[in-house]
Amino acid sequence: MKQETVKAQMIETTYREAAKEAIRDAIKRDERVFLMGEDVGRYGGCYAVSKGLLAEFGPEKIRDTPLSESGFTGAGIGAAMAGMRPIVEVMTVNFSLLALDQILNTAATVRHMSGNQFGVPVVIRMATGAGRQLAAQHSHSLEGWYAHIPGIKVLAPATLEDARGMLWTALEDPDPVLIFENVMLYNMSGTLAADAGPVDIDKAAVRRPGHDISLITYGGSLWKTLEAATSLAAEGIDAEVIDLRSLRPLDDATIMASVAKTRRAVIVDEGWRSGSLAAEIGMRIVEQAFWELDAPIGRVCSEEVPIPYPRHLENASIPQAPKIVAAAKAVLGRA
Amino acid sequence: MKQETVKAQMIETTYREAAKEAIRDAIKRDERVFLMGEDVGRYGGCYAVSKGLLAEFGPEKIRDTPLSESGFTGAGIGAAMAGMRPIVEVMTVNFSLLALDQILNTAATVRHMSGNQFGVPVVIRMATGAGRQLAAQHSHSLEGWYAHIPGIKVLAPATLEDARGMLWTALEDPDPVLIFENVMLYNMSGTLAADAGPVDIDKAAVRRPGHDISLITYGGSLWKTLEAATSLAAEGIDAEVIDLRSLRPLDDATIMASVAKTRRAVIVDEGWRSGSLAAEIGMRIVEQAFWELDAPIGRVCSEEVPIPYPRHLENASIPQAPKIVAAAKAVLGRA
Amino acid sequence: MTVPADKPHLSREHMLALLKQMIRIRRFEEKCAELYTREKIRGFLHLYDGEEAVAVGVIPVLDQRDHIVATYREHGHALVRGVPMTAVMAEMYGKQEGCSRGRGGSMHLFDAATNFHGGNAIVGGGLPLAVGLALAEHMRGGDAVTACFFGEGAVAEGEFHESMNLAALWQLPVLFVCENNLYAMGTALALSESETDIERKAACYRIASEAVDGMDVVAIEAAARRAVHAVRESRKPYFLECRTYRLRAHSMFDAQLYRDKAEVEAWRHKEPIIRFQTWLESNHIIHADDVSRIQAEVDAEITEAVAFAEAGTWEPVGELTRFTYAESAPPPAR
Amino acid sequence: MTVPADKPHLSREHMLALLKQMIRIRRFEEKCAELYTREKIRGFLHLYDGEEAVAVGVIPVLDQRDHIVATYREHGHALVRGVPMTAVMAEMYGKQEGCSRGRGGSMHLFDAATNFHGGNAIVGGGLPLAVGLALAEHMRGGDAVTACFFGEGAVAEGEFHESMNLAALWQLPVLFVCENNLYAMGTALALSESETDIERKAACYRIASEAVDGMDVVAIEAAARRAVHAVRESRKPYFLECRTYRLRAHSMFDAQLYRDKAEVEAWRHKEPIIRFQTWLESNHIIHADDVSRIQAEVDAEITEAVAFAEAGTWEPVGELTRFTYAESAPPPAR
Ligand SMILES: Cc1ncc(C[n+]2csc(CCOP(=O)(O)OP(=O)(O)O)c2C)c(N)n1
Ligand SMILES: Cc1ncc(C[n+]2csc(CCOP(=O)(O)OP(=O)(O)O)c2C)c(N)n1
Ligand SMILES: [Mg+2]
Ligand SMILES: [Mg+2]
Repeated sequence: MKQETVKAQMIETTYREAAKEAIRDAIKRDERVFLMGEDVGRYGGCYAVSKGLLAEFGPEKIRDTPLSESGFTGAGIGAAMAGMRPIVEVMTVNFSLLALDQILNTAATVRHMSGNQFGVPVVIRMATGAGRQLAAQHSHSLEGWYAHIPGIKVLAPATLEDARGMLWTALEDPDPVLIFENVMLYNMSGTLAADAGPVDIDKAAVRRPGHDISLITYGGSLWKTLEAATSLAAEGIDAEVIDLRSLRPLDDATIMASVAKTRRAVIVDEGWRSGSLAAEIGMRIVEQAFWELDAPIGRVCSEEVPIPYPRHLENASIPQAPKIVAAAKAVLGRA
Repeated sequence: MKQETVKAQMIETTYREAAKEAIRDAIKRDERVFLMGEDVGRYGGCYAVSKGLLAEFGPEKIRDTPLSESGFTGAGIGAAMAGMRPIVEVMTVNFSLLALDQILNTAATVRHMSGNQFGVPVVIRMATGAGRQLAAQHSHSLEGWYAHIPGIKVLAPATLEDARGMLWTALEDPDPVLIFENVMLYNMSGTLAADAGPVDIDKAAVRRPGHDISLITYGGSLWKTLEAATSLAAEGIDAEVIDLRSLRPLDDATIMASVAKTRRAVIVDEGWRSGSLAAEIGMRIVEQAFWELDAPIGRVCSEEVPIPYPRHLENASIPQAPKIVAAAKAVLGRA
Repeated sequence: MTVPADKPHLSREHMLALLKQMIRIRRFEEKCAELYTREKIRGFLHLYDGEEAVAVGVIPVLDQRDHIVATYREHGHALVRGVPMTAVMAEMYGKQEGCSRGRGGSMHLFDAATNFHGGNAIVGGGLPLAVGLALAEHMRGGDAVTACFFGEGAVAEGEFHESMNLAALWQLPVLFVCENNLYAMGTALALSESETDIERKAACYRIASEAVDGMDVVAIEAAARRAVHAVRESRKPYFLECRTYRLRAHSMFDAQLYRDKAEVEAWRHKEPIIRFQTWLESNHIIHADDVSRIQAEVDAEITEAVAFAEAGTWEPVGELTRFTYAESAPPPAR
Repeated sequence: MTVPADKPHLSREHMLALLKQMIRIRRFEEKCAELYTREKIRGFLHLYDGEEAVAVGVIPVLDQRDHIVATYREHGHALVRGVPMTAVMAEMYGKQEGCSRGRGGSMHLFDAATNFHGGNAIVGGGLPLAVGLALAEHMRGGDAVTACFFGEGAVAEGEFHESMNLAALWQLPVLFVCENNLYAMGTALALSESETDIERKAACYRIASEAVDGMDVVAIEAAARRAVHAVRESRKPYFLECRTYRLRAHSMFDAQLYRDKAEVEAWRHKEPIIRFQTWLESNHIIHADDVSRIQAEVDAEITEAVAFAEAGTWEPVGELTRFTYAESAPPPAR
C-alpha cells in the first residue's frame, strides 16, 4: 500500500513544546478541558510549558491560581467530579505535599468509597527531579511514592512522543492520573512526527533491546541509562533498557519478559533508595521470576540525603551513568 | 548476686497506659518536654492516651491545638529547633498528610541543609492502621511511606515494653522521630515490669526464634504474625518472627542473620502492597542475602484498595493470620 | 421563634414538613445509636442531635440541580436531601444495598441521584471540593449552587482559608454553611480560634454573610432563602453561620470531659424540635395528633429502613477491589 | 521621607548606617547577578532589588537574642543580621566555608550564631516554624521576639492562616513581616487575594497591625520599633505590612511577561536607596563623599567576599550524607 511507504513528516521540537502542544490539543479537542495552577497564565508557566496559551485560550481556560496547593488541587478534583476535565499543574512535586490530603484522601478514594457513583477524571501534572541545583526543598523525586496509592495512576513521560501523547489518554481516563515531568527533560530536543498524538499509557517500552541484563527505569533516568547501556556495549555487555512509562499500574509482563530473557536486572530510579520504586520492582521480580534470576538484582537510586546545592554533591546524590554501569557490571560479576 | 535472683515486680497494664506512662515520665524528667495536639487535653486524647495528664500537668504542658495539622506540627518543629522537646500528637496518620510538607521539607531537611547548625529534636506520635471499621479516610498505614524520608527516624512499638520505652529514647534523639501506634493495640493488656523504662530503638527483636522461615513484621501485624507462627508450628513449621521496631533505619543485621539461618522469608506489613515497606525489606534481602535464599520471598500486605467499612471487607483488606500461614507455606513449597 | 412577615412558604403543610424532617432525623439517629450498641453499626457514628434545624432549614431550599458537600456528621443532610432512609440505613450496616454500596458507612454517604457528594471524614476536606464543583458550574455557565456544610472546627484548617479565598476571588457559587456547635470534639471554640465570631471570617475574604440562630428552623430557612438567592443571582459565594449545639457526645467514644452537664442541659432547653413543636402548638398551627401522626409515620419508615438493612446483603469479598478504578478501560490511543 | 519627631536614633551615624546597609545589599546582589551569568552561582537566585528598606528597617531593631525566619529572597536579611558577607558569598558558591556549609545555596542561608533560622524555599513554610520558635520562648518565659518575613503570595497559603491563628490564640511573640511587593512570581496581588488590603488580614485574627511604606527606610524603622516594642511588651503577635516592589525579575528565569515596563519604571523612581540618599543630601545630613566612601567600603567588602568564596573549598563527596542525622548517637537506653 502506498501509505506504508510514506514516512510521517517529522518536526524538530523539544519536550517542553511537546508538552505544550499536548495541552493545546486537549483544550481544542474537548471543551471540558482547562489548565489551572500557579503562574500557568501571565507568567507563562514556571518551566514555560504553558507560555503563550493564555493569549490563545484566555484566563478561564488557562487559570492562574493563588499559592494554595491544597485549595486549587482540591478544586480541580471537585471540578472533575462535576464532569470537567481539569489539568491541574502543581509547579513541582515538592509543593504537592501541601495538596497530598486532597489527592490521597479524596481523589484516590472517591470512586471506591462511593460505590462507583462518582469518579475523579482529573489530570495532575508536576515537575519532578533534581539536576538544577535547587537544593533540599526543590529537588525531590516522589513519583515512586505516589505510585503507592491505589485509586490513582502515575505516568512518567521520558520521550517527546510521550510528553506529547500521554496527556490526552490521561484525560480520557475516568480516574485521577498524575503526570510527572522530569525537570531535566524540558530542554531536550529531537524530532517528532508532525501528526504525533495520543499514545497508550499501559505498556512499558523496550527502548533498547539486549540480552545480557535488563536495565529498568523511567523518566529523566532513561537517558542516563541509555548512556550507560552504550558504555556497557563498548565493553561487550548487551543491555536491554526498559522505560516503564507508567509507574502505577506497572507493566509486569514487559518487565518479566525481559528478565526471563536476560536473567539479570538493575533498576534505576531517582527516588531515595529506601522505599524506592526500585524496591517494588525488585520485589516483583523476586515474586514472579525468582527462579529465572542468575544473580541478585541491583538498584541505582538517590542517596539518602536531602539533595544539596553544589553541583558535585548534587551529581553524587542522584543516579548517573557511571554508577549504572558499575551496578550492571557488579550484577554480571564483572565489577 | 542477690539482684539477679530478684524478679522485677510486674504490673498489669495496657498499651494505652504504657504510652501514657511514657509521656508522664518524659514530662517529669525533662522540663523541655510537652505534649501538643488536637484534643490531647480536655478531651483526653482521641484514643484516651493522654487522659488525666491535663489535670496533672496543666494546659501549657498538655496543649490542646486547633484543627491545624500543618500549623501545629510546624510549631512543634520550630519549638524543637529552639531547644524544646515537643511531643506532637497527630491524631492519626490519615491527617498527617496535611502536615507532611512541614515534616518532609522542614524537619527532615534542616540539619543537613543548614550544615549541622540546627537540629529538630521533635517527636511526632500518630495512630495508624485499620481494624476499627473507620473506612477509606481513616484506615491508612503509611508508616512505611514515612520510612522513605531521609532525615527522620520511624518507630513502631508493638509491645507494652516498647510503648512504654521508646518515647524517652526518641526524645533524647537529636533528630525528628515519628512514632506510629497501631490503633488495634491500645486495648492490648499484659504485664510490664513496674520499673520499665526507656528501651533502645536501634535493634529489631526476634520475638519468636525458629529455623524454617523468617516472618518479618512490626506494629499491629506482629500479633497476627505470632498467631500465624503458632499455627505453622502445629503443622511442624518452625517460624522465626522478627519485630522490626524501627522502620527507619532498618536493622539489616538482624534481618540478614535470620534469613541466613532460615533461608526463607515472608514479610508482613499493613501498608498497601505496591511500594510497601515489605518491598524494601525484600529488596534488601535480595541485595544482601540472595545466595542464601532457598525460595522466593513472600509478602503479605494490604490489598490495593481504599479500606472499606464493612467488617468482612476490612478484614479481607489487611493482613490476617491465615494469609500469613498461606504465604509461609507457599514459600516453603507446602501450599 | 422568628417568623419573618415575608415568608411565602409558611403554610401549615410546610411547617409540618419542617417538623417532620427534624423528627425523622432525630428518631433515625436514636435508632442508629441503639443499633450501634447492638453492634449492627460500627466504626465512628456522629450524631446530629440538637443540630437538625440546620440541615432541615437549608437543604429543602436548594434545587434538585444544586450540589451538596457534607461532613462525617451527615445523616441528617442525606435524609433531608432525599436519599432514601432504606439506603442510608443499609449503608450504616455496611450492606451493599447502602447508598455507597456499604463501603462508606456512616461517614461516607454518597448519592449521585441527588448530587450528594459525600460524607467527608477529613475535617475541612470537603471545602476545596465544593469550590471545584462550583468552578465547574461557573465554567459551564450553569446556575446551580454548591452548598458546603462544615463545623466551626474546620475553620482553623488551612483548607478553609484557601477555599474561601478561591471562591471569593473567582466569584464562584458556593454557599458555605458553618455549623457552629461550639465544639470540635473536645475543643471549645475559644480554644480553637483567636476570633470566635465565626461570621466575621467571611468579611476577611469579602464574602457576604449572615449568622443565624441554629436552633430556629424557621429563621434558618429564611436565612437560607436569602443566601441561596444571593448565590444564585450574584454567582458569588455566601457564608451562613448557624449557631447551634451538639447535645450528645462527639461520637460514640466520648466521655464529654470537656463540658459541664449544666451547659448541655441549658442548651437542651433550646433544642430545635421541642421548641418548634411547642411554638406550633401554642399558636394552634398544629395539634397533638399531628405530632403523633408524624411520629408514627417516621417510626414506620425507620422500621422499614431497619428491615431493609437487615435483609441487605454483604458485598462478596471477591468484589473488594472493584471500582478502585473505573471498569471501562480508557479508550485506546487516538 | 517620614521622620517622626520622637526618633531617638536619628543621628547622622545612624542614617549613614541605614544607607550603607541598603547599598551593601544592593551591590552584593548586583555582584551575585553577575556571578550568576558567569555560572559561579547556580540554582535559583531571587534578588531583593527595590525591597532593601524592609530588611534594613526591621532587622537592626531586633535584639541579638531574637530569632529570624526568612524566605528564599533572604540575602539582605542575612547580611543585615550580621552573617558575614564572606560566609554568605561562599554559600552562594556552594563552598563549604559558606554559612550553611555550601549545601543550601542562595535559598537556604542559615546562621546559628545570629539566630538566623533560614532561608525557606517553600512559600509559607517558615510561618509555622516561627510560631514554634515563639512558642518555645513563651514556654521558657524569655522575652525574645521571632521575626518572620514572607511575601504577600504566602498569604494565600493555608499555613498563613493556621500560623496567624495559632500565634494570636496562644499569644505568642511573633512579628509577622509581610513584604508585599505586589507579585508572587507572575501573579499580581489582585489575582491572588479576594481582599487585597493585606494589613486587614491581621484583624481577622485579632492581631495588632500596621502598614508602612516599604520604600521608606525611616518609616519602616519607626514602624518596626513600635512593632517590636509591642511584641516584646505584650508577648502577643504583631503584623507589619511593608508595601514595596520588586524591581527585577522574580528569579533569574523570568521574562516578566506579567507586568508593564512602565509600571516597573514608575516604581524605580520610588526605590529606597536613591530616595533616602537624596533626602539625606538635600537636608545636608550627608555629602557626596559620604556616599562614595560607603561605596568604596562596600566594594572592598564584596571584593573580599568574592575572594573568600573563590578560595573556598568544595565539601568532599565523601561527606555527602554527613549530618543527614546528628553524629552523636543518642545515648543508650536509661
Ligand atoms: C484533618 C482532620 N483532623 C482531625 C480529625 C479528627 N476529628 C474528626 S471530627 C473532629 C472535630 C471537628 O469539629 P467541627 O469541625 O467543629 O465539626 P463537628 O464535629 O463539631 O460537627 C476532629 C478533630 C479529622 N477527621 N480530620
Ligand atoms: C509551596 C510553594 N509553592 C510554590 C512555590 C514556587 N514559588 C517560589 S516563590 C513564589 C512566589 C512567592 O511570592 P511571594 O510570597 O509574594 O514572595 P516574593 O517572591 O514576591 O518575595 C512561588 C510561586 C514554592 N516555592 N513553594
Ligand atoms: Mg463543631
Ligand atoms: Mg510577592
